[in-house]
Amino acid sequence: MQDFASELKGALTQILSMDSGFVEIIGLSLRVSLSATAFSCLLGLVLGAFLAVSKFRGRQGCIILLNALMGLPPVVVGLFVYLNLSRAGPLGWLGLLYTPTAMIIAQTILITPIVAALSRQVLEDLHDEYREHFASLGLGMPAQIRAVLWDGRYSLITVALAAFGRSVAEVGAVIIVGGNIEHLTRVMTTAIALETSKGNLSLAVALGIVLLAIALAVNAMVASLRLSASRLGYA
Amino acid sequence: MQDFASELKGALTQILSMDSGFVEIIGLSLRVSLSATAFSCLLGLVLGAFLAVSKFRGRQGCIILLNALMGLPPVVVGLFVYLNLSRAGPLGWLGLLYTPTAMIIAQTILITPIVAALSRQVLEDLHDEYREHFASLGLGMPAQIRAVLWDGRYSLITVALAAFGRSVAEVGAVIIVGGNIEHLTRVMTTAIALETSKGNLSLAVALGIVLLAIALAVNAMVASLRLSASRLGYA
Amino acid sequence: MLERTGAMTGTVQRHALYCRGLVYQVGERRLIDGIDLDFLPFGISTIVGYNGAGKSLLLRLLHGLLEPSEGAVLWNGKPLSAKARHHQAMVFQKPVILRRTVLDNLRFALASRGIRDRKQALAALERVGLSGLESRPARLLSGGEKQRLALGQAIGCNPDVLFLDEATASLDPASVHAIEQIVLAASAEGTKVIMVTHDVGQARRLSDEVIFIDQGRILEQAPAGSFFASPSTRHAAAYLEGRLPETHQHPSQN
Amino acid sequence: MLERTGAMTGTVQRHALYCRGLVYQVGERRLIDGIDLDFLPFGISTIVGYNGAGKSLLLRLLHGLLEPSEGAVLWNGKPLSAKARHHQAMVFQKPVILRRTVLDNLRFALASRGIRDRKQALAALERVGLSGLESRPARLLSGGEKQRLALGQAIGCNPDVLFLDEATASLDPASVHAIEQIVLAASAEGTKVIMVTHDVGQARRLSDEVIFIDQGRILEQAPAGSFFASPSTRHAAAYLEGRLPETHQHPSQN
Amino acid sequence: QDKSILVQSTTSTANSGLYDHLLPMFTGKSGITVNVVAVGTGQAIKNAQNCDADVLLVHAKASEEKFVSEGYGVQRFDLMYNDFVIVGPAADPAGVKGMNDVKAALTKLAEAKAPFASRGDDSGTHKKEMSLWKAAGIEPGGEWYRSTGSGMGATLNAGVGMGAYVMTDRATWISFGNKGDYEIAVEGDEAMFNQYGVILVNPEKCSSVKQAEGQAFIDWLLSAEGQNAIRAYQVDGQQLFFPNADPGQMKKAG
Ligand SMILES: Nc1ncnc2c1ncn2[C@@H]1O[C@H](COP(=O)(O)OP(=O)(O)OP(=O)(O)O)[C@@H](O)[C@H]1O
Ligand SMILES: Nc1ncnc2c1ncn2[C@@H]1O[C@H](COP(=O)(O)OP(=O)(O)OP(=O)(O)O)[C@@H](O)[C@H]1O
Ligand SMILES: [Mg+2]
Ligand SMILES: [Mg+2]
Repeated sequence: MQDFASELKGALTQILSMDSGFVEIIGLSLRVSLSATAFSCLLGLVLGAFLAVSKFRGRQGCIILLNALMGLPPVVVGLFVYLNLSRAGPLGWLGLLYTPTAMIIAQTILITPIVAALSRQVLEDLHDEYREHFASLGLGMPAQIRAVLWDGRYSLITVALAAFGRSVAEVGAVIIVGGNIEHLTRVMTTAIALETSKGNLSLAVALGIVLLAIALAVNAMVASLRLSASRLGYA
Repeated sequence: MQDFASELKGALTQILSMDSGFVEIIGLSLRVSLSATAFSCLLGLVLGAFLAVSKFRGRQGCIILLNALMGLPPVVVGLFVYLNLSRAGPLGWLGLLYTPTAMIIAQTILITPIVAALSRQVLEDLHDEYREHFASLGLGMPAQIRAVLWDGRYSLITVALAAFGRSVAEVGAVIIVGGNIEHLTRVMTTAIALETSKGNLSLAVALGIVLLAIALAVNAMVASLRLSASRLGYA
Repeated sequence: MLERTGAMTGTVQRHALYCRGLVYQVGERRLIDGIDLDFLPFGISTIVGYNGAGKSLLLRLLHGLLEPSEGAVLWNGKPLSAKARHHQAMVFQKPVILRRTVLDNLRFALASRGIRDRKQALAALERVGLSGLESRPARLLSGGEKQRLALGQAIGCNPDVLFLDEATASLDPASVHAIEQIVLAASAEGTKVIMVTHDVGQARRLSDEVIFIDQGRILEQAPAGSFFASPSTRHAAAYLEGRLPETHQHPSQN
Repeated sequence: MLERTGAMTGTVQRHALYCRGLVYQVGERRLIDGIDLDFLPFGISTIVGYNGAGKSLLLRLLHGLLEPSEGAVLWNGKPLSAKARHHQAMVFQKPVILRRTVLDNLRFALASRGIRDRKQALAALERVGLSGLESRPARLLSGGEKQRLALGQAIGCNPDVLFLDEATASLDPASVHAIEQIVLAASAEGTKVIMVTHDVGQARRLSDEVIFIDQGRILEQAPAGSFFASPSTRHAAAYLEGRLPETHQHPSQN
Repeated sequence: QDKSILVQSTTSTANSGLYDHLLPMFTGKSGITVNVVAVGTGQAIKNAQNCDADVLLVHAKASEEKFVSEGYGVQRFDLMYNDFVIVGPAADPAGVKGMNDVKAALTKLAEAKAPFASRGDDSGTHKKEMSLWKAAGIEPGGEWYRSTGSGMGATLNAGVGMGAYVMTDRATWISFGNKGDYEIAVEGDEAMFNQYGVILVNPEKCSSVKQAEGQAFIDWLLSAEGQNAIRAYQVDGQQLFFPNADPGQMKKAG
């Protein structure tokens, strides 16, 4: 391990004397993960809020399904998207396989249930507090959804960060639909997988550390935005 | 895709006429994921609750770090554990590499930050409500932690389910420290990865569907326990 | 005070609110235990009774927030609906405050009635004495300020029926007086008021009729004058005198 | 009522509670604006004032729940601490109720004082008239029942100092009376009571001294007798008469 | 602008770094970008069958010929070869070091029950290994024989981690970074020859195939220039691949 530590240091310095290829990989990682996070929040938050405020037969079943879908294996999602986007598949004519778009699609599918299930829980707790007020005002579903999303926004940040973490760390789906093609669809995690299979373990771990640093930077930015954003009216 | 559908059906029936090897794989998957979930809840819930109820310099930093650690790449965790448990590593003498124990260790490391970060958010929202009461009672940290964990238990179930989902769907870490060795460390996700690399895509997807069914069963069981457990005193 | 309403007999039907065989049951317990009530179509009806008698539950049932286990509430001859609630408003015993500013809370409530005019919201704040606090985070208000906010929301909606659940419980004496004036004014303008209070003085000052509820049952419904002069049940008499009925579990006096 | 405390002059020092130069500032606003107070070491001190005057904030500061921006609170000559709070108890204006049964809520509070005896918890419930509701989910209690639960917790702790923030605001008249008796009894047994109320009658009935607070400042501190007979400030007089001071923003009377 | 082709290939070729060496030369000459997807042999063939490739470059001759005979590929060309070796820990517990008769070595390994990590993934390498066991008359299985169900690199990592012998292609081994104390134990048997082939995906089956560009890439690989480029690729001073395109093949295709 001592050896390894010095090796790791070497790998890190090597990485950090960034060549453009490496910057490209980081950029693509962020682009894919942030896009997937954004899309899954768009879908997942509305779905989660809907389940939080609504009452209908089968709601409990939906919640169980959603919670179970948090266990969607990335490889399976990757295969599912692959089979659809493949030239032989129904959407093959779009020519999206092995593009960043395909990676974003796969990750969005993977992460949306996570956002929906977690935000459902957070917003249901909030809605329990608001329920009677909303009922008294005779608010419709859309108004209620908008209200809990807005009032729960600070708690939902953690949900979004969980989704981002899942997507930025994920390799199974993006490697299948992206193909880990250099200069085109290679992201941090697929690069880590590649170096691992080459036996360059210290380089792989070093890349992992860089990935974590990126995740840390994103999280710190979100936290500072959250702090500096006027919390006026929220307490 | 039509082809694929019939192929898939074939694969599913093939799987469901379970041979003992397949049952073994399912059993190990559940054993590893449930153990990792249990350990990470043990650690993560206490850590999350501590951060939720405490105030200290650097707390914000800890929270940011924890949120970022939700983006820990499984492959990197796998490598880290591998390097420690490998024959050449400091803990090599334990002989744990390529055992289910190693897989549980790796997944616990992977999932604990998720449990901690999500439960921190849930419990902080709860503690905001209780803060003054606790302060007035002059409660110490351990008593506060116990109290919010107990009172937040129903919301924390969703957190635990998210952790379970992550662990049961995860392949990057377990394949490195487990080695996907037949009859020893092969779990559902590594089997899926294997079939994928063999080009047996329909079999891989079929296995994924079975995995989801298992996740669904676990979630449904938790939900029914939750419902049938007396919710007395909780509202 | 009944003469106030003489001018508006034409609108009587519009506010007709009554319930029949109302039961609200949780598990084995019948918290509301078979209530038939016809409210005066105008003026102020006050519901009084011991803690836990079922006053708040009854208000919720009348407003349609709870589904009765048995029986029905009818307003203008029709069962309650979300749409009916657009013509009613309620101030809860424990006000629900959104994580927004005071003004945003009020505008949120008014928006549900299609009132989007900022000026109207400001006027409602003014009426309940919250001018100057518009931009405060509403959840940091003092208890009394929160209650005023809830009142402002309800009154700002210009409801046909106004439910008040101990709406002045944490107000200072001057504010209690001011709010009572507002309620009287609203009532005079045709709003049907159904309120709960533990302030016997307030009940005397405002009520047109009084309803005494005990253990989920109506024991007495009478014009205010006769109720306060000579309640017809032993229980109501005890309540007015601040005595505990012997049949009840209540604080021991040691 | 001061004579009640004659027997306990020996314990005077034990309860000595005072503050100096107390300021609580949020942003630009000095919500508590330089308060010096020496509390009678015994008996019941009542704090009155308009909504938003700063009564609840002052209680929180005195109990040590808030860190003052300036100044200090001293109890027995020492600054407040979590340990000091083990000898005090507070009933909040809006009770905090855990997601547990009534009994578990009470036992949770008593456990913080090392009281783990189930019987003592049941006795406290009995005192506040909640016998029979032990196993109910506490958050489903009625408003008044919740307030009793909070009272039961506080009184069950046998505190040296008891802070009550409008503790009887949503109780029925009989319960108000019963709770007042309990508070008087506790005070007679040596508990220092510092309470906030908007019920002028209650303040009259219970207080040994009255403190009038307005816009974060103490305008008057006087023995109850003289305060109610002839308040020395114009503001306090207006308050007692239920009038709004002209300088304040308060509900317009239309 | 979109002059790019997609090559489905095996991880071993990609991991060896061969493409990083070859592709810039080809792209510089032809202006065609080559995108390489490196996956398991089975997956590569499957992906190509799904038309998600223009060119297939793998090392599993039987599967490749089936691919062509089923009409998915136009024609298969021998491209290059390297050889397989068996690597093991320096301590050599099975005592096979230096052997060049692979059948004898495998027999010895099986007798010693020395840990052996097999890819077990139906890849070209795995199929080769199975055929060697068969030739040696051994049915491998039991505690010592560990089927990792993973790619070459992962299986090497696993072997090094648990001290097991591994059969690997030389190219992957030479460029492998996590060798630990491992050394080549068995090499040099003709039976361990590893032939790579290249196939253009059939445009008649897959209209998306970029026939001209794909053919240009294959032509270049098979040309003297391409073959020399393959020969020139070295890691640690060792040549990894040995070009063996048959010049006659081209004419057959033409
Ligand atoms: N959802 C519920 N489940 C079980 N019991 C309930 C529920 N809601 C209310 N109760 C009980 O029903 C009784 C009546 O409650 P309600 O809130 O109507 O009382 P109230 O007359 O308004 O009393 P208060 O004067 O204290 O506000 C109380 O004993 C209360 O504990
Ligand atoms: N954390 C806070 N941030 C900003 N303003 C606050 C905060 N807490 C209280 N206030 C304001 O300080 C003032 C005093 O509040 P406090 O709760 O002490 O009033 P009070 O005298 O108890 O009134 P009430 O009789 O209505 O309970 C109020 O105007 C309130 O809005
Ligand atoms: Mg009530
Ligand atoms: Mg207050």
